[in-house]
Amino acid sequence: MSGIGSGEGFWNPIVWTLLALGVLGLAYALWLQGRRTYKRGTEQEEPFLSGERLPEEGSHIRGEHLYWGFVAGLRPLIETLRAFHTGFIGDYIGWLVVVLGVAILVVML
Amino acid sequence: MSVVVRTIARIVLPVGLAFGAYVIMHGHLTPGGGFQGGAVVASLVALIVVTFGAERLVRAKTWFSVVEDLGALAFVALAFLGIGVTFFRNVLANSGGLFGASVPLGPNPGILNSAGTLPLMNWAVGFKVIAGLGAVVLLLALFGKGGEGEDG
Amino acid sequence: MVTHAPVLAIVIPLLGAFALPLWGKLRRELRDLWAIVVGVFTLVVALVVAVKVLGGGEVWVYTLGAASPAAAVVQGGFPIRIVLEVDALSAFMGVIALLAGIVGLVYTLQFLREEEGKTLAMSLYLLLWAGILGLVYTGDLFNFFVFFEITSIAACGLIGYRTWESRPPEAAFKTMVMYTLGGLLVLLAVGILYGEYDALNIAYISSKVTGGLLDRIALGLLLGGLLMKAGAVPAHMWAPDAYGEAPPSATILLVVNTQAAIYGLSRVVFTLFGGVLATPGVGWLIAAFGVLTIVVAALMALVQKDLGRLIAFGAVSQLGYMLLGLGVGAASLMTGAGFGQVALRGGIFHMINDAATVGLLFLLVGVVQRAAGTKELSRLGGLGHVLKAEGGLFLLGSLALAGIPPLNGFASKILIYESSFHLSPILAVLAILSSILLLAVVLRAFHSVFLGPKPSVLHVERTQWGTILAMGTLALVIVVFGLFPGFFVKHLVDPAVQALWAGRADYLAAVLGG
Amino acid sequence: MPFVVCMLLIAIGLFTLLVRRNLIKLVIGITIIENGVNLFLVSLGYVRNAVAPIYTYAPPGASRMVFPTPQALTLTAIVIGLATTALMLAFVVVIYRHQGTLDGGKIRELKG
Repeated sequence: MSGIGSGEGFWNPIVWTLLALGVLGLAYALWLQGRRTYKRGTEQEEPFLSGERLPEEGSHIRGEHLYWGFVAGLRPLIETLRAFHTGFIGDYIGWLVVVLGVAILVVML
Repeated sequence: MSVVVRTIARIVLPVGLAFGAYVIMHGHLTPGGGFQGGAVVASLVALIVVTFGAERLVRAKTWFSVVEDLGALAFVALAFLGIGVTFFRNVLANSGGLFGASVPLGPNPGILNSAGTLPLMNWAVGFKVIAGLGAVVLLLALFGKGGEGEDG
Repeated sequence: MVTHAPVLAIVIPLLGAFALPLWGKLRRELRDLWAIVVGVFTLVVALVVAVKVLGGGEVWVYTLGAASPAAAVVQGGFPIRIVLEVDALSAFMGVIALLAGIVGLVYTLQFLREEEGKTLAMSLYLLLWAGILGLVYTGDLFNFFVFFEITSIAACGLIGYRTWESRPPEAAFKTMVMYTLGGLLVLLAVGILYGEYDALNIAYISSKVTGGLLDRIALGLLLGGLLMKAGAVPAHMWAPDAYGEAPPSATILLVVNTQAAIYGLSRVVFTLFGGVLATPGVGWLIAAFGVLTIVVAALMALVQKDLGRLIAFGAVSQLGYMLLGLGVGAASLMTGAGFGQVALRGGIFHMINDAATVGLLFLLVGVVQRAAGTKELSRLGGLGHVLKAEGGLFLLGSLALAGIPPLNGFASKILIYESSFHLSPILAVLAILSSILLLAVVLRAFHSVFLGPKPSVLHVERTQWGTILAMGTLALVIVVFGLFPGFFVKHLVDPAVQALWAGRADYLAAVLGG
Repeated sequence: MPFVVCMLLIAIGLFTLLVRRNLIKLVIGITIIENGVNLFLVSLGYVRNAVAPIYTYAPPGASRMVFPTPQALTLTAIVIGLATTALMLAFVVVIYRHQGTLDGGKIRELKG
């Protein structure tokens, strides 16, 4: 009913969900075993960002800065891809012709 | 446009209209039909736009869209006539009454009162094309005041 | 009326589209009522088709204009009339079109404003719906081209009807140029096949096809045109433009329109040229374009600055998964390897999952744009303070898009991963990596839109029941399909897979007899 | 022979699409390709020394008629082509009003 067979794999979301809940419960139980050093009203409640105290008016890392390092690492590839999306209609048509050519070539072989 | 053009246009208009109607009406007998005749009539819209200016026809825009929708609806409704048997079934053909005349074998000049639902569909398509193409010509001529150029 | 269900499923929305402007001229309430009536009738009729074909396992042939709907063949075994032929795959596509069409219609009724050209948008929407249903139900090659063009015209009208803005007409023009070229390629292929076999019926041509030079050219042209419409990189560039700029109420149907092209691709490869030209090379071609689409679109989504375009690239990437499943299936069709069937199951199951997931995200983009007045990620933020339920739905859709268990996206993707691994491990690895990348992408979108300090300018309107109903339905589909994939695979997807994998003979026999 | 002309038309159209930047010329290029394809379709039904496929006007003794189905197909394709051309031209008009240019290289608000 729930699972799907895929040849050799096994996927049953109900089992998975129960397992996930079990693991979460286990983690919670382990967490409860820990020492309780949390105190209200102390410095522990202050928000920090990379070890710096947050400015008064608050601060928000905007979405475009997420994964900055990852994107920076891939920059050559991504810049190539962005340059490839020129937005010029002639290029769109050109790539359609390329796809058509590849398709016909493969079919002919 | 000059007087010469306007006079000629006045003469051409009824002739063109009659020719378009002929092409639509004889669609099931001769080459032609709803689209071709409609295109002939719609070219008269272009003639009016060129000769007398698009402003003369601004108010016709609403009528064009209504007629276009009605033509499409009539076409689908005619196709629905055959739903007792199959969709698009030509139930009127060879049935006697309106457009129900049978065509004799061998060369003959053709019988206008034949072919069942086909002439009616030709008229529906004809009106749709007249209105649709006319609206397109008009809107492209008006260049901005309208803006939408839908066509079926 | 049941005997005429396949044709009614096409004609009712068509009739609705033509009559809707007339009702709109009378009264707006009448127009909305008419749209609801048309939607309900289409739903009923197409459900009849789906139940009979998917449940009964038969191929439903309906001949237009014949003395009886089943009389497709005249003397000499030669079908001359236009035939609608609904096998399990067509019926499955019909179910997707129904789900998306109804949800989008409900959303449109509430969401669009009168001054935004609501009448025109609804009319074009119904026309597009009719076109998609026709495209998946037809059994005639030339009609396939006609419905291809009807969907193109309606889709581009929908994308670009907001002529008072600068970007939608540009997107619509570019899409229209591409669609027209693709349509012409299809028409040329149809002409070649007609010249060779003097027929337009898919089943008849398929029974005669020899695999000669002209057949090969025709297959190449069909592949080119349909891959373009299916959004395969590098001919995908119209897709982010179109999805990003179309009104959010219509994007869900545009996505289904693209999936209909993938349906056409599978019909061409598996049925039309099934026993002859569906070589591993063709399968590899489709699979390679699929993987390229997945990777490039996911990378491009990472750097988008506009929420609509970001989700649009995510949607294109999902199309790549379907192409990958289809390609792996086609590559193993001639060898008969068992994993091909699994791949098809994954690819076809992914279609309905993708329609729900991407559809939900696009509907939410509309809500966000209405609330914040912009789609630019740099100017969005903190909407979670106000739009709590929408934020939750966005997170749900995002996770399903990225294929996180136990949601529906994972259920279909795991089938694709496992089967493509058998064909070539590289395909599977690239697909899995891109899925992780997509998770990063959609979480970034969620972060930028819903988290952060509360924005100062916000136009939150009262909750509209229609939009909530539409989005809730899709969310329900995502969760239910995710939790009980076995049931849906067995009853919805497997008949469609069998129709492709082993159903060619049945498809031919349904028209030609014997 | 007509097939050579069709392919030539299609090639000219494609060349136009790839080389020209003006949007109107793009539409013209598409129309040329369309005409090539339509010519191809209609020439499929041509039969040498045959009469026009009008049942009632066929002269006595004529044994062969031109195949009418491709003509119907071509007509449908022409109608569809007309609709797409009109729609594209309408979009061109709107784009020109917004961006003040017809140069495809400059109409690139959607990129990246």
